[in-house]
Amino acid sequence: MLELNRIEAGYGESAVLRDVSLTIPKGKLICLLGRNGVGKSTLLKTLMGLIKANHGHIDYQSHNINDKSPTWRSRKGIGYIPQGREIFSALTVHENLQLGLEARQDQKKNIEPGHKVYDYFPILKEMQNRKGGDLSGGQQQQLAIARTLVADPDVILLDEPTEGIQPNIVQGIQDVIKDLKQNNEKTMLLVEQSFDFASEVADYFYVMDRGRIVYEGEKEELTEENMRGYLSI
Amino acid sequence: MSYLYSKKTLVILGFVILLIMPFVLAPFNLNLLGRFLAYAILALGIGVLWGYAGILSLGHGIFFGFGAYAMAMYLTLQSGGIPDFMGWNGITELPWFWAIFSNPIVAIVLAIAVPMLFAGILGFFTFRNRITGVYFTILTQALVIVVTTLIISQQQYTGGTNGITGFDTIFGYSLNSVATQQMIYWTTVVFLGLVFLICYKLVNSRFGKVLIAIRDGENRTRFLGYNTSIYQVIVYSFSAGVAGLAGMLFVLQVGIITPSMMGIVPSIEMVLWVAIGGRGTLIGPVIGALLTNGASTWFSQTYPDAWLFFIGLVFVLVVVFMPKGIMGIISTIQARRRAKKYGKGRKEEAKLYNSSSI
Amino acid sequence: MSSVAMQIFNGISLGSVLLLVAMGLAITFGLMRVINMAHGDLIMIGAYVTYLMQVIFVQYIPEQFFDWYFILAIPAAFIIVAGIGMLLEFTVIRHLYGRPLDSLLATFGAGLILQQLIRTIFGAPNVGVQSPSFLQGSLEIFGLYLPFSRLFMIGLVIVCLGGLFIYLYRTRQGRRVRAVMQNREMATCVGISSRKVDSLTFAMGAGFAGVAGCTLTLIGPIGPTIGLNYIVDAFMVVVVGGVGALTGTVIGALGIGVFNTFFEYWTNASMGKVLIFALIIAFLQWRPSGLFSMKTRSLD
Amino acid sequence: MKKYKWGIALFSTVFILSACAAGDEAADTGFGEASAGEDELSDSEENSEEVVVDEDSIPVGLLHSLSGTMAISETSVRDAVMLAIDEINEDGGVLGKEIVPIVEDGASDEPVFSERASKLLQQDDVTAIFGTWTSASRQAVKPVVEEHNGLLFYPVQYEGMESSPNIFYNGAAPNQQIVPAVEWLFDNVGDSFFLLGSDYVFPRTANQIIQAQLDDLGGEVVREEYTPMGHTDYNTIISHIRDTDPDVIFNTLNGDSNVAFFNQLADAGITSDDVTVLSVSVAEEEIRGIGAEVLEGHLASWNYYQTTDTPENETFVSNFKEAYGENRVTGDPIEAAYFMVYLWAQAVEEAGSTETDAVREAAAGITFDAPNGPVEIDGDNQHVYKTVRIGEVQSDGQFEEVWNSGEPVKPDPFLENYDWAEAIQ
Repeated sequence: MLELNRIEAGYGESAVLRDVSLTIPKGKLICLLGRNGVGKSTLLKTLMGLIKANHGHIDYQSHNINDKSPTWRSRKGIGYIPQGREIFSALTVHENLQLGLEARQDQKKNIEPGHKVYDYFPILKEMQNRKGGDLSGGQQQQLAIARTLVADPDVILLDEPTEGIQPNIVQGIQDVIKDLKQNNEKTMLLVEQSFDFASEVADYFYVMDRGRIVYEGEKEELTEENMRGYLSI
Repeated sequence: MSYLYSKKTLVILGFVILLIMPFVLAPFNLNLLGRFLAYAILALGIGVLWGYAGILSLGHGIFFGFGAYAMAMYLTLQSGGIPDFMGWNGITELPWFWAIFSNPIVAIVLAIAVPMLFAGILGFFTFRNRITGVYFTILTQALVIVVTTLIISQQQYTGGTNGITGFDTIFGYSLNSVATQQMIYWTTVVFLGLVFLICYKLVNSRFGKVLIAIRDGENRTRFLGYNTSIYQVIVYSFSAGVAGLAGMLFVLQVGIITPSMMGIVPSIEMVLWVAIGGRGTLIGPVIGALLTNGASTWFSQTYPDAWLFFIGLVFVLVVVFMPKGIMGIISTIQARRRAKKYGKGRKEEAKLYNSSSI
Repeated sequence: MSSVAMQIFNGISLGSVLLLVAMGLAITFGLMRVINMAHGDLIMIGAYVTYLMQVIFVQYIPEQFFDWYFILAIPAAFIIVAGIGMLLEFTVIRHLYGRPLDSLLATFGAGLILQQLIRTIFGAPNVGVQSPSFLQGSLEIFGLYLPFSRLFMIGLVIVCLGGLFIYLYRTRQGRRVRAVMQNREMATCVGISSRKVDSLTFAMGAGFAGVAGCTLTLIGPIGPTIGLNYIVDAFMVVVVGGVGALTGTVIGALGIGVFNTFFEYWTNASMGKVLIFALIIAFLQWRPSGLFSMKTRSLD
Repeated sequence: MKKYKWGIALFSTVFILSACAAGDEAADTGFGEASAGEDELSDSEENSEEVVVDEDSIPVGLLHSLSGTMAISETSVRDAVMLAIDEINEDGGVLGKEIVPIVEDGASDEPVFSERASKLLQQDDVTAIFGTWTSASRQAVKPVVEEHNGLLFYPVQYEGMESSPNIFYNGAAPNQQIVPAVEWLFDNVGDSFFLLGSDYVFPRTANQIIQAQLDDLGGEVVREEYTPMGHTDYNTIISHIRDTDPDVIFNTLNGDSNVAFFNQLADAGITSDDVTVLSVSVAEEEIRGIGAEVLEGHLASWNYYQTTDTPENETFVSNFKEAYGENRVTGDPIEAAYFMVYLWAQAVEEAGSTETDAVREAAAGITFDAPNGPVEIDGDNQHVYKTVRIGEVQSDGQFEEVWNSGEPVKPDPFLENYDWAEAIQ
């Protein structure tokens, strides 16, 4: 569904990603693993179009999308949940969710009160009229996920959704990801540090180091033993 | 053969051409060129401040004006008596801040020192408070309003909107004689050369490198342990002093200074000369000042209406599409030729040349 | 006592003029980080639209409807100038996001072109606009004379602010604007077209310049270069108020208006001007980012 | 390897130099060719380089701001000069030669004025310059005409206190505009004056004169206010006017500020019935920008109005409108610019030469029936005898004369004949 072919990308003159190829088949959950600063977030940004690829090509539903803007990509069904909970902190929770609808192709204008995201994250309904910035870190992450989900994307790019979040919320978020995979057959690319969770949900996985894919394999190959050289477990 | 084209040779050649101009041009045209050269000195000061330190001042008109007024005051007192506008305004005795300008040495020193001091003090507070970028630029505009309004409203001391004019002698020589004008012209050329040399030394020194570092990343430079505000104050003050010098030379050749030459619009135009010539270089401001003013004199006489459209368009195009100005175009052409000649690998080097510092 | 009250009114009325002039700038400079030196010239065009509307009415519309020209001129000025703003954004500004100082210089050039354009069409001399009859004269109340035109301006400012507030906080488009201004990258990632938002927002700022130009015909001269009379003042208002904060702009405008009026009352107009600008310079030393500052990446 | 860059740098230098020298070349190549038969009157793009001068023609310079802030006022004045030149040429020119105008743009910038004046005198060898408007631009040109012994004809009323052997002042001196107006107001309106002006030389000097004169008459100045150029908020001034309740506001604001002042005065509900405003810088042209309805009933002091009732004026107004359009208006500086060309032409005829000293000598005592009535050059100070007229603005934007001095008043730029003016001289 989404395919990277020999991508080179980075900030300004310096290339962060070198010769990265990666495939995300429809309906699968792909995990991207690697230590901090090896280029995982850059890869997601390149997929989203926030960073232009210098070489190589990105195909989405078999069409080259190298030159498409993030706006175009999100409207065509690529949902992006960035690291660091980049919600619109001066806007209310409700407004944040409404903004999620911008990417919908069916022009839906409002989120009905019984929307599924409220089942996932009931707290957001309670806090509807609060400023996004007033929420706790975990709640902001929930909001960021919910904002992407209301757009009903075909592919979801998740960048370390459980990083630095209180444990009780981490569980909730992981449940949502599992639910999306099992009951909704969403296509997902998940960047994870947590080996345990990755091995639980991933269909296929890639490991990055210094801007390159250094290991990839089926779920079964995702063992502590294999990963020892690449991850700090 | 190639040594002929080395930049030093060409700068010196240009300089020599300027020096022999009095033998080529008619007095009127020489005077015009001399005036542009005074502008070129001013542009050099702005070029260093903006192109190298990244500080955009839209208030250089007042420093230019300070220098011009200082020289004009000296010239007026040379002609003897108290200035006539003081007479009409009921002032019969020369105020002390006028009297000191009757000494030419004092006048010349003050013409440069006052702008430097003024910019130094203002810069000290402003940069220490981390007012940089756009805020600084807007603040300099407020400064222009304050100074010009004051000069206009204190006309008993300043001549108001009429400014100061009507001088006939300098150091006892008739100011309008051809010989004196030639001397003034040569003085201007020599000062242009000197200022160019000083700026060259400055931007290629360690000090200059720190300035560029500040321009490209102020916070980063500060974290490296540099007291960035001191650097900014010094370069701002230097640039103001250069403007004062330019103003002084300007008034000698034009014979008049009024507050309207120090206002918002002239101050912006000065910056645009630098933008057109090419910021981040030293040749650029000189060429920009000469070319813009030359073209302005030539075309605005012939086609006053079309000229404004044209110059407006040039400003837009240069700023938007050619941020490095004329010098940028030249380096691009060079880079292309080099790339053609040596293949792709030289592209990186060409980029480096773009930021070469003269 | 009554003279103090009168000066307070004068201050507020000057403040409302400043606010009208600065509101568009607060949008383009405050929200988009574009220093639009052509803002003054957009104001000038707004004034000429009003003049044109008057000419049309004098020629084609029965005399008893004459006063309506002004009512119609306000939306007309908004729309036409917004259109010009959009064009300016498309041709020039679009290339300058993230280069605020360059945007200043380029828009100065664009302003020159606009001035010359108007001069070519309407000629260099000032043109005259007659105030509609319902805005002539003044309201006498407790011994104070409050000119209808000034009351109208204060009212118009309130309406404009209200409109802007509703637009930003109660409409889908306004929500997009706020999202883009807050986090451009993320906004594009949720599917907002930042191009479209930039274009519309700039047009909006220009439109308010048009409205300001329209009302300025009530108080000042209308000529190709009037923009210069207002542009620096407008920048001061935005900077003092704090970039990106509309509340700050309102307080900044009223503050400058009232202080300026009192300074002028106590000294004279020239000294008043010197004092207010000196005060602004001093104030910025104390609060470099203005009264209210939004936590955003700063302009430098 | 950077030869390219430096080559272009060199090229640019050469370009500038050639730009500087362009004037010379054009003058050389143009010499000796036949003169152009008819000049385009209103052609603002008159190209000085294309003007052809030979033995059968007399070059004169026209130096006004055709661009910048002053273009508003100065283009009309330029038009009037061109009209006069055209008329004289149709009547056979001067000394049997055709007058060839060389138009230069002062660009509302004083250094440009001085530079252009140098160019006209040094390169084009003009015998006289008609031009300038503001005192600043006149003073910028003054040293130039004095140095090269040229002649400047200046068309605008000004603050006086000046007399250069190389300038002919055709506008009113203070005693031909301000002094009689104060006297008339004191006699007919009231004795308390509010002085309001723009913050520059003319208003400040004028107000000193008024102050001294009122001291002598026994009148009173209740307040003196100056506003910076481009000032647009007059509410505080209007508050002062209410507080001081004067009989007369003597208004020396310049062009643009008048619009704001009169509009806001009208909005404040103060009409000409409450307080009379007498202006000395508001002519027919300015009324169009301010709006006749807010000015109606207020006064002005000038030497000429479009409605001035002389046969010469009838012809002048109709010729002016014919040349430039039915909607154009004349006014005092426009009229002065028109008749000063005739004064110069007569002086040249009288002298039999265009040589400056001869023309200056011959000019003394020259008279002409100008649209405003008879005028005469005063040989003592090179100003002009003119009739003083006070007019009231009508609803159609024209003036109705309410008083005139009856005969041309002798110019007295230094107010030497007024005892009360001692301190100012």
